[in-house]
Amino acid sequence: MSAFLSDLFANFWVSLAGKLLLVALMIPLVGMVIGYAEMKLSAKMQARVGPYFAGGRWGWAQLIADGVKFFQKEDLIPEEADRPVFKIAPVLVLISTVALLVVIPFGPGIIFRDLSVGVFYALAISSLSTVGILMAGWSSGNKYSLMGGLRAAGQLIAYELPLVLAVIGSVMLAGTMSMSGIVEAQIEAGYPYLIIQFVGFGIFMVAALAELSRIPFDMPIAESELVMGYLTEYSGFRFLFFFLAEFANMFTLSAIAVTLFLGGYWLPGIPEDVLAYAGPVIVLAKTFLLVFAMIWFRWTFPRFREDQLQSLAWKWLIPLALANIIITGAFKVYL
Amino acid sequence: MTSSPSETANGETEAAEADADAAVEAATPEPHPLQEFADHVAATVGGEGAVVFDTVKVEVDSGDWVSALTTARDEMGLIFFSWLSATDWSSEVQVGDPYPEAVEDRIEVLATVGDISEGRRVTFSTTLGKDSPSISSLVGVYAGANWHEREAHEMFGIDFEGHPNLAHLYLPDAFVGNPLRKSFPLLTREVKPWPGTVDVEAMPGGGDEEESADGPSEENPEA
Amino acid sequence: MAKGLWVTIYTMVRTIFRPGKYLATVNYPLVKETPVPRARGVIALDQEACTVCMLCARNCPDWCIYIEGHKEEKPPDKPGGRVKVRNTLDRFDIDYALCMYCGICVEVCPFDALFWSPEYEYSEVKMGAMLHDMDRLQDWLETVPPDPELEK
Amino acid sequence: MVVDQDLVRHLSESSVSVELQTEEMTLNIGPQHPSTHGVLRLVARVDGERAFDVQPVIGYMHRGYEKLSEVRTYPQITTLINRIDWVAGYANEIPFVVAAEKLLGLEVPERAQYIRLILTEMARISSHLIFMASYPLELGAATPLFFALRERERVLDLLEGVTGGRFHPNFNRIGGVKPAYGSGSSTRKVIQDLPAGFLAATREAMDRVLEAVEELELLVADNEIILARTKGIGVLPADVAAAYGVSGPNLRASGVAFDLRKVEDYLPYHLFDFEIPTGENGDCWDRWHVRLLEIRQSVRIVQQAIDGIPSGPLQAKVPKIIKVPQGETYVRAENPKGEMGYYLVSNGNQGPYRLKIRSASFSNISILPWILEGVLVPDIIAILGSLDFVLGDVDR
Repeated sequence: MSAFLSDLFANFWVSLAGKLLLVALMIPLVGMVIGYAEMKLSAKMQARVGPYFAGGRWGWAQLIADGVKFFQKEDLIPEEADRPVFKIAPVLVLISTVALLVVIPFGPGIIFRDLSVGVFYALAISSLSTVGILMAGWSSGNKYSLMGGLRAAGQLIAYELPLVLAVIGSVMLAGTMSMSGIVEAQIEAGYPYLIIQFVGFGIFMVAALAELSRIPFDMPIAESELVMGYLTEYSGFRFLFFFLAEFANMFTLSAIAVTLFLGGYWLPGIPEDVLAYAGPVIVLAKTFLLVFAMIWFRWTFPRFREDQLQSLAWKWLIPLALANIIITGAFKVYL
Repeated sequence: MTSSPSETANGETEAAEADADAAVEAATPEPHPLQEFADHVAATVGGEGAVVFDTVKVEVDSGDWVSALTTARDEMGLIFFSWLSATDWSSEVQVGDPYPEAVEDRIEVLATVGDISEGRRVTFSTTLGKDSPSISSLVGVYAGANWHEREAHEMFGIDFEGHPNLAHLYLPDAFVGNPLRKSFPLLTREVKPWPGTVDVEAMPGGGDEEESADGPSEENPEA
Repeated sequence: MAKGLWVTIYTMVRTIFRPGKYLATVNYPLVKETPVPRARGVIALDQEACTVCMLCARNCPDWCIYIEGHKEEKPPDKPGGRVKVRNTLDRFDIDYALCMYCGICVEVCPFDALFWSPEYEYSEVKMGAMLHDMDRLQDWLETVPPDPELEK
Repeated sequence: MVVDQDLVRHLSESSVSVELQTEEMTLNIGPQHPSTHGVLRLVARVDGERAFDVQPVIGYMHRGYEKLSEVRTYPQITTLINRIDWVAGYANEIPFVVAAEKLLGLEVPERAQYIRLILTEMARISSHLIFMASYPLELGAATPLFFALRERERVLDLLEGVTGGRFHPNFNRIGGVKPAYGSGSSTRKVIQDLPAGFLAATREAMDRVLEAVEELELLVADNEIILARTKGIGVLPADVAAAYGVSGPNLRASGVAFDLRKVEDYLPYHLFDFEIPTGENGDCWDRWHVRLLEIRQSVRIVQQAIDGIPSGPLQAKVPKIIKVPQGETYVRAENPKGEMGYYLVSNGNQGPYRLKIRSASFSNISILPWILEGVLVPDIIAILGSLDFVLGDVDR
């Protein structure tokens, strides 16, 4: 039986289908868990109850109910919209999230695809979502959406650079661009790279928040200024795609940060044979810790102004990231 | 159609009125502490000053309107622009109660300005004719007069000469009429009959006192 | 920034662990707050006390009370006594879609026929259903609370 | 060789423009927009993110209260006017009843004066708490909203306990405060004094308000992003503010220590000890901060008033049907939003002949075309929010 199973999964197409199914299931699942956590935690931070009705206890089914509601809604497309672009944009945003999940190692050997240029791939794909946002803003035929889209474009340019520069430190230390290779290098070194790459980690998290356009960098949405920015004209399941993508993207970007800086599936003191099973749990725990921080920031901070964001990126984060690379290089040479 | 507060036709309220009158007589002081200030303002801007119920009111000629307020701003330190509006004095009233005695038909333009240190304030007033009233704009003196003059323009039909943009402020552009003129009927009270018209009978227990409390005499002639 | 982060996390922790003390909201349809006795929720009518004097309808700023009545002769209590004439209520409607909840009708009522009840859950899907007739208003009478004690 | 002449000409004529040619865009902010607090509409002509001309359009909520007042009796009008600035409904009633009392020459009993004062200050606290709630929200911070609303709820509960209404108390009567329940009654006359436990509950609520204000200070005043968004934004000099009739906390933020509570005598404020907080630069930050400090001063006034509240009647002797004698007067009061006043012309009847309502927000937002010239779109929202207006107070 097990021989049959392993034979079956040795088949390229079967294993591909299985992996696709898993990834496709993981995105809504993760999105819902984080969405629920955000609702509930933000409520507690504000001395509120949060969702409590759907599902009977603690409102656990709130997001399922929301999802059903979104699918029931009419799919509105504005008359002035650029229809094909308008339709593709949410899909593109969601796809970039799905594609990101592929290179995250959840344990020794538990990875959908171990690319040798995993980091490079992850960074390239993560900026795809911003392209989707730009498309959404541009095609909506709404001035608020347009401004939101343009802000997103400005943010993409400003924050893609620190994001890339921030991870270079870890890549230099590990000497590989493979995601699992970086984790293994951290295991070998015996410490997570956070210890020497704390600057890189900080920059990465700030840039990731900007990439996600979450408060304090949610200028593309900025509901008090631009109504809902690029989301203004979206409704129904297309809106749901953006909604899910935001939460799933929080997860994937946090998982990348965990891989690059927090030692991935590794925890000190746990023997390697246990890691094979406990790996996914450790990755999830670390990731949700970072996700919690993102939620925490969101419900505490106001938002920047677009020009302040730009000056933060260009005047502070990029020079800091460059300095970090130089110092890391020096560290690497003299070690 | 007159439709709400109005005097009661019957004489049962006389006692109540007498009460009110007595209270008024007892409490109106003769020499007011603000009278001196009112006279001072009136002398400076050229007009007549009076203190009516703790309000310093200075009447000026409509031709001196802008110059009087400029003087008030520059020489009296009254730099705070509180409000500008008007009163339509009319003997013929479409809604509400008319003035009991005959009044001269006129539009009284009022503007209150004050200082921002001691709390002195003066209400300037001037009189305009009822037909196509027109007066110089105060926008050059107090920038805040802009919106108030637009409001007075649409509500009373006063033309403010020299106003940069005398467009409607509240009402749609196509609106015809000046709602705060006493000749303008109030539609909401025209289209619906007053539910208080129905009358069963004078009450057995309450006597006549309650009847005197009801509203317009025209609609309720029995009361 | 750090102090703000402290405030939110502190609130979160205390709300999670002591919701009874620190929760600011309630699960509305499941848990309800009791309105204060003076709350102006809905007007209740005591049909027995009403003498169709029209005072409330005439004092209403919105004209949202509609009253109709007729005279009714009551046989004398004792044989040979005077025939009593009593005003009987045929219609007493309050249009809550129009009502401003000012309470003037309750205040002017000389016969204690109108009362405020703090009841608030009577929203309707259709605007016309907000017109409560005299029987509905009579039903509200049960919800009228006793008056609160006064501060000395 | 065949040369495409068209292509050559096209290439020779084309040039790379160094100056970026941008197109102006008209952005319609409102009447339905999350941060215009109702139905204010701003027609902003923007070039990218910078607005060079912003014109407010008002009147979507014009209810014509000045006209409606002419067909109503004095007791009926208090119902209307507490809907002008609905976040501080109670405070709107005061100048009106004081104006009528002035014409009638009535002396209001001391206890009624104290009750009016306590409730007015509580209305001020609740109004300022709404500002504390909504302003950070406009800058993107959602959490202060709930902290402020939680305390406002406490204050409103107390207001409701006394008056029966949360937003629209309708509690003032000419000559005092609402005297009795079923006042014409011969059978069941209930005096509407303060409910038992009110003073103790208020004392506790005031302490809680102070705590919440501290929390808000930590959340907002300690945040560098808020400071970056508000310091030096929307600077309003005092002389411009005065010329436009900008009053209240907005004027005080510009450094003018002018408070009608100190100079007018509509309520016995002279009996209490309080300060007038002022700002330094007149920017958005000062407008936020002045209101925060004003909450503390209002709490101080309430605490003193609770300690010193006298006993006695709630209403002066007034006839049952109030006819206000002929005359005219202007009474103004320091409302949470600024100077609120009524110019009352009476013709000796049950209703006024003319009632001019001077509302604070109307003048406060008339400054918008001046102050919003050349600012960025996010700053439009920051400045708009800092002026703290209510559309009911603008349009009346």
